Amino acid sequence: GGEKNADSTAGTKAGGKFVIGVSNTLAGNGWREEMICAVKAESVASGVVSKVIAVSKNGGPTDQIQDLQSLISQGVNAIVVNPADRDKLNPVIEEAIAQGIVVVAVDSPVSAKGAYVAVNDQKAWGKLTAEWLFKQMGGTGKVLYMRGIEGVPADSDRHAGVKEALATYSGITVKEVWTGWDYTKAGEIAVQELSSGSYQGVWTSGTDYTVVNAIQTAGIKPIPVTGQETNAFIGQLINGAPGAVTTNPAIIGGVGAHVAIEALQGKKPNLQTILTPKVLDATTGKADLQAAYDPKLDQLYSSTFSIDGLTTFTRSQLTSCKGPGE
Amino acid sequence: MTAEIALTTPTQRLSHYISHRPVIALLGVLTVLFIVTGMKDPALFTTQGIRSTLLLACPLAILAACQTVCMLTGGIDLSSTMIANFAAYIAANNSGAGPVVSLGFAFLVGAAVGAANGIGIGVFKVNPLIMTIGMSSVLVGIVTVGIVGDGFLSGSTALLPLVKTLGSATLFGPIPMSTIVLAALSLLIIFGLSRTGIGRLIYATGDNESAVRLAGTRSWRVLLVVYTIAGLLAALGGLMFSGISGSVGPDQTNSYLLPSVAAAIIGGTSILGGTGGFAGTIVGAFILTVLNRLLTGLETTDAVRQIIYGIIVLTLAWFYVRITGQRTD
Amino acid sequence: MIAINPGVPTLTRLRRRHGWLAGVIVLFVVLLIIRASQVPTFGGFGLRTVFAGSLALAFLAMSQAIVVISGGINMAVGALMVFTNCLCASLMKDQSLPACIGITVVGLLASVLISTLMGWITTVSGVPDIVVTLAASFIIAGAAFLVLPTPGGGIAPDLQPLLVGGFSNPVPAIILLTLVLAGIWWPFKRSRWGIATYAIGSNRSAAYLSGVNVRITRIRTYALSGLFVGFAGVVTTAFTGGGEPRAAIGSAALLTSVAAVVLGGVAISGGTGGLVGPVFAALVLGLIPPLMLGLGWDPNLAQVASGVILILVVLFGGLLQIRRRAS
Amino acid sequence: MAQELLQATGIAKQYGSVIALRNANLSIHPGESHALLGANGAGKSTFVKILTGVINSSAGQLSVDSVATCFSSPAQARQAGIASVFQDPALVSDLTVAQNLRLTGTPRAGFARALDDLGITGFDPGEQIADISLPFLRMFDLARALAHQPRLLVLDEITAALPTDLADRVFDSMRRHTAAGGSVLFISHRLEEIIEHCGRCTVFRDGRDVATFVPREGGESRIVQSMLGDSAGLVREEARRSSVSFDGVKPQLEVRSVAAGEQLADVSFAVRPGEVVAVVALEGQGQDTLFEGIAGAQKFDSGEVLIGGNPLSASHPAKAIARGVAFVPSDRAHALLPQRPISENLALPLFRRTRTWGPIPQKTVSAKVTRTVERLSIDTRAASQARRLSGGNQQKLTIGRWLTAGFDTLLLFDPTRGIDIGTKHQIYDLIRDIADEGAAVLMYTSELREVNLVADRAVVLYRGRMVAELAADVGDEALLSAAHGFTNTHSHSGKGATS
Ligand SMILES: Nc1ncnc2c1ncn2[C@@H]1O[C@H](COP(=O)(O)OP(=O)(O)OP(=O)(O)O)[C@@H](O)[C@H]1O
Ligand SMILES: Nc1ncnc2c1ncn2[C@@H]1O[C@H](COP(=O)(O)OP(=O)(O)OP(=O)(O)O)[C@@H](O)[C@H]1O
Ligand SMILES: [Mg+2]
Ligand SMILES: [Mg+2]
Repeated sequence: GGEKNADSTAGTKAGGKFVIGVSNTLAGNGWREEMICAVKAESVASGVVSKVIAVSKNGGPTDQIQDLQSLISQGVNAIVVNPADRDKLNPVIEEAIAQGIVVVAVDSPVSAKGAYVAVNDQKAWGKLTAEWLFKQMGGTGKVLYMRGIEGVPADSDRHAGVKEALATYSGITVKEVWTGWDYTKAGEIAVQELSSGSYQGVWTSGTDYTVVNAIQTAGIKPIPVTGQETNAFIGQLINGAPGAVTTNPAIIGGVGAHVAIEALQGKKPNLQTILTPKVLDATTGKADLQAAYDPKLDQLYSSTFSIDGLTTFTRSQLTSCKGPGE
Repeated sequence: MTAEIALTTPTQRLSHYISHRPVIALLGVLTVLFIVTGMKDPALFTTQGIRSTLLLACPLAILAACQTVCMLTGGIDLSSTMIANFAAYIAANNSGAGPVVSLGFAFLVGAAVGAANGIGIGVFKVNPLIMTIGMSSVLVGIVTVGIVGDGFLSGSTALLPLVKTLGSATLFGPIPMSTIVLAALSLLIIFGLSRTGIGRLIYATGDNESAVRLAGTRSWRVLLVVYTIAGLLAALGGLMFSGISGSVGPDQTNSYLLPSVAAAIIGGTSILGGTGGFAGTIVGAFILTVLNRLLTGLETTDAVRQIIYGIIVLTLAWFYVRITGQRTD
Repeated sequence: MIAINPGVPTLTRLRRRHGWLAGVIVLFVVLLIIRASQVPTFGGFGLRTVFAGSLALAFLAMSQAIVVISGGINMAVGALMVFTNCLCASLMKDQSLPACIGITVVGLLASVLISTLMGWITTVSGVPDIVVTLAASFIIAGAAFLVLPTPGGGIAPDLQPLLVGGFSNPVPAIILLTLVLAGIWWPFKRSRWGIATYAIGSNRSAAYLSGVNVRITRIRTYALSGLFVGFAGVVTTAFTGGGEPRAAIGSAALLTSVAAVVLGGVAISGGTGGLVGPVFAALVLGLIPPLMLGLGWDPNLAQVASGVILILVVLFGGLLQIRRRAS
Repeated sequence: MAQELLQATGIAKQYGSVIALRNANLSIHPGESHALLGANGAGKSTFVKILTGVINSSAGQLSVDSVATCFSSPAQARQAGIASVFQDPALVSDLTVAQNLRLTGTPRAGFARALDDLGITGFDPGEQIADISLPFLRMFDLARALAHQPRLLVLDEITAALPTDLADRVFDSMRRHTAAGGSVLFISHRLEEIIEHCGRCTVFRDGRDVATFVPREGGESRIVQSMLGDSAGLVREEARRSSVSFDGVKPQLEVRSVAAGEQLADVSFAVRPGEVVAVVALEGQGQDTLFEGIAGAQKFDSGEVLIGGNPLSASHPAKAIARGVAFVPSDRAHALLPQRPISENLALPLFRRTRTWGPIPQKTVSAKVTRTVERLSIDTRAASQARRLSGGNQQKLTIGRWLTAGFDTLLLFDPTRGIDIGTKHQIYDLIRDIADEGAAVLMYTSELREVNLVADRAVVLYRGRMVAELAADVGDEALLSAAHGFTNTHSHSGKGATS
């Protein structure tokens, strides 16, 4: 009964405008928060969205299945979901699509039929980052390999990339640890590991700047750290900390919203929208880094503010983080 | 005739000796563990190794202090880690306003939540477990709501330089600043528990609340004070923990909840109240920290680490029951 | 002949004995109606969301309630649920329906076994059960990681609807709950074993003087608790179609189980209450987040709500006590 | 002679440092009702618990039909035909009557019949135990025991909480039971009951059986004789009294017609500085309520308490203590800090004021403590934990605590219960010294001898009313009969026989 539902949604009540639901399972994570801000910003910019309902609750697939069900019952027209699992959400997502709801998976892909996907090329992200790091280390040594959350597609895809890089660098050994994408926990683990074992480099899945802090805390001499465009991390690199940023824009949420809105308006967007990451380090990309760094912004901010053709919001719309009618 | 005279066999004498001075036995355990770990991972004996041990034991010991004072009264504080996280966020949010305001707010929040626990437990006789579980659930909600979107905690997450210094800077050689904080705190708590009126009443309340009442003390006042202190300690623990990584997280210390209780139990404080002390708890915290390092060195998974934690806590608790002969059933 | 002083009138007795339960059920119905009014179309889908979504927590509440009734507390229910979930998921991956049903039984047995072991350790060691179960929760959470190192595993697709129902079909979940309550709990409650469980929770020495074997009864209680936890684990597997070894799930679930028990009318001091109350309490707690969403509030406020409810319920009891002492 | 139904020889029981039973011997014929007598703490209940498999003895030999047996649980004893009504109720209050019957596997029909025989109607199996008044609970307990048709029925102070009419029904059922060939072991502090209803009696004293005879022949005096014993040989037994006369002295503690629920009605008396007044009463005549009420541990319904002439409205012990009223409760377990050292136990009241919660003035406090330890000659070998002390030394702590803190009025509830004779006399002297130093002392004692030994006056309670006010030296028999409500003799004041 997809059509019937689509007619009786809160959206149509609000004069032909759409309601977009957002489901996120990492509350309070700076990057994820900005992702949600981007959804709101894009919705405002589009002018056709009446409301954004964001459910941001710490948890795993179980919790997310319930959040998605609640959003469906709530009668949203589209759902932008950052999935906690590649497959476990499929039944509920497919149920949503059957009810005529547009579903866009951002940041991580889902394998559900008919779901749109807007992601950074996570496999490439992992590969590029690892290759940069291993090269810095001269192809030998031990890497502290700080992954995100077990089972989350973004993490497993990056792992696939890292494994490819490892295959070519036989001299590298890694110690795998899990950070849950929690900056603080990552910092603490790093202090433990770096002060007990001897490492020549640290690969982080985004929990970057606390690891650089940890290196100071542990009182060891600096070693290269890789991460993403976290404002504080960029600052550290500019100030001479060895390491590199590999772009992983949080505004991918905005891209997801863009795709969702196009689909709702009947323009047929591609099922897959994939961004290719690029590596910036203090030597090759100093200018870009300086351009991206903004000491006034919060240290957790992910410093990419627009993607040509995929986002239409302004920087202020993003940083204000207000959805339509808020 | 008294139990003392009845102590005939060496084992009895030993167990009696230990049951009165668990700290000494624990220090033995710690030393052995330290040496074993060091042989596995010589870096431990370096300045770096000792320093990191001190550094990582500090927040655990402080959170364990919070459990110790509560457990001595026969209670427990399962909201301590959420208080810690909350306070850390408050401090970070207000870091712009300078140390006094920022820390002031953080400790105020800690004390307020603690006092709420104390009133519930002391005045309304709410079971400590329930009270603090409920409180922790409330705090989880408040903190999450606060940090998502433009919530009231969504402000700066930058850490106060002072906190960062206390949490991670070095005083000299292998001694980090945090050790000084811990040392000062330990002296305060140990003195407070053994040499002040409230300390006596804390033990007495845990041992026999009706005796305290019949002796003319309004025991709810004792509990109010205890849980307020616990709140303050939790807040401090949260700040020190943030100091290590120079950041704050909504559930940063949650993985420390069970270990903090474990440290107190290992340290010989009875969860039924009346016996134990902070000296043992500190050693307990160090034992867990060194153990953690040993397991890290052994490249074990979190899984194995947790299992070993559990087994050790259970064994020691059982051991204490055996030597003190205080079964509960 | 002298007659016993006219005892409590039947109505009063009914109110005292079942009043709270009735209250919780009414609360649930009211919330359900409110929720229904919030959304455009509330049919089978909405109902299924409520029942299947809270099913695991309902079973967990039962497992906690039985231990609390016997005068104890079980801090390991959450971890044990995660363990059973992971065990089932890892064994069920790519298995046929019959095999999966067999594995379900294995999962239940494992849970019962572990829980019984905890009970045994508690009684022989004399260590307070809160400490034993707390320590056990570390161990079990670790074991969960060992049986299922990364989230995943699976379950026979046709077993899922049998346990938790397909979308828009709340019936199986309701049937499963009723079956367990009617098939296991009600007979047990009426049996001598059940009465003994209440007795040791109410007054251990009186129970002992009446010839109750306290140790065996406590161990038996943990065994039953384990069985209910097992159901929670199995249901979780069916609901997500896999397993997830995150310890955080366990600790969160533990808090909810205690909240549900207290809200369900089981005195934390033991000896009173039942399992139906906690079940409905779990459903109520499960309803709060979507309600908040419907009101346009942050669903995370549900955490605050359940915490406050938990405290208020117990605090209310405390007030009554003080009142009684005063009079 | 006929084969004994039950034969107990050399039964002993030790609880840690407390010796509950030293060497108890008892034999019960088939078809007799046998009384077991003894002062509080003589070991009666302990003996019963061993007999019925609740606890196992440290030493001794039990045989039923001259077959050596040893019960490991009450259920086992019940199967062997020994059913008992314990001193503390064994009905689970959260359960219904029916459920309690299920626990003991008692046939409901048999229970109903037993109740019917006891002449009690209108019982409802669905009733919750918590809703049933104590007297009827005792009857239910009895009916449950009878329903098992035991060969030996053990009744531990069942009549203590019963009004006469119900008590009579108990005796009727005892008679029926013995007539049917069963035996009864009957424990009570009410001598007239025993004389009237028991064929033989055995008297315990300090954990030993001291005499077995026919109560009707022996009579009250013989019973009292052997209960009290002549411990004259052990320690000098000179009575100490206040030398000064109290005429015209303003009372320090004055109780004006206080009442509380069923327990207490219209009790008035006064205690003057330097005076020791003893409250004499059988078990459960309201004395506990009286003491706890004065001490602020519970509230009176009506009446008032005056301290030094000013009314004291004590809603919390702190209020009373602040007015210099110190209370030593009956049960040590309520006052002791079992896991804490002697010093902390003795110093506890010093920290009741929040203003004293700061650093402890070590010197002064330890000086006070040491003084108390010396004055009471407390055994400090086991100083590290109070629970390791002997019962006597534990009792010294609960009294000594107030010597450390200071007081003007001292309430002692059975201060010598279950303590050895030597310590008892130390405590007598202490009480007298305290009084001579000007404090007013009100003490309840279950040992009549003590009245004459330490008190100046005696106040007798019976069924919650004050039935007599006697001089301390009227003699044990007079006191005992007054305590049993026979107030026609020796009654000085007009207060007598109001009930
Ligand atoms: N569980 C226990 N632990 C330690 N001491 C105990 C325990 N039970 C009894 N006692 C002590 O054993 C002694 C005998 O107790 P018991 O109850 O048998 O006396 P009783 O003759 O029944 O007294 P009453 O007439 O007051 O009932 C008392 O000194 C009592 O304090
Ligand atoms: N001599 C007295 N006459 C009448 N009332 C008194 C007297 N001494 C104390 N009180 C009252 O008794 C109560 C307890 O007094 P106390 O001095 O013990 O204070 P506390 O409550 O024990 O300690 P703090 O008030 O310092 O916390 C107070 O209400 C006090 O006003
Ligand atoms: Mg007795
Ligand atoms: Mg005051």
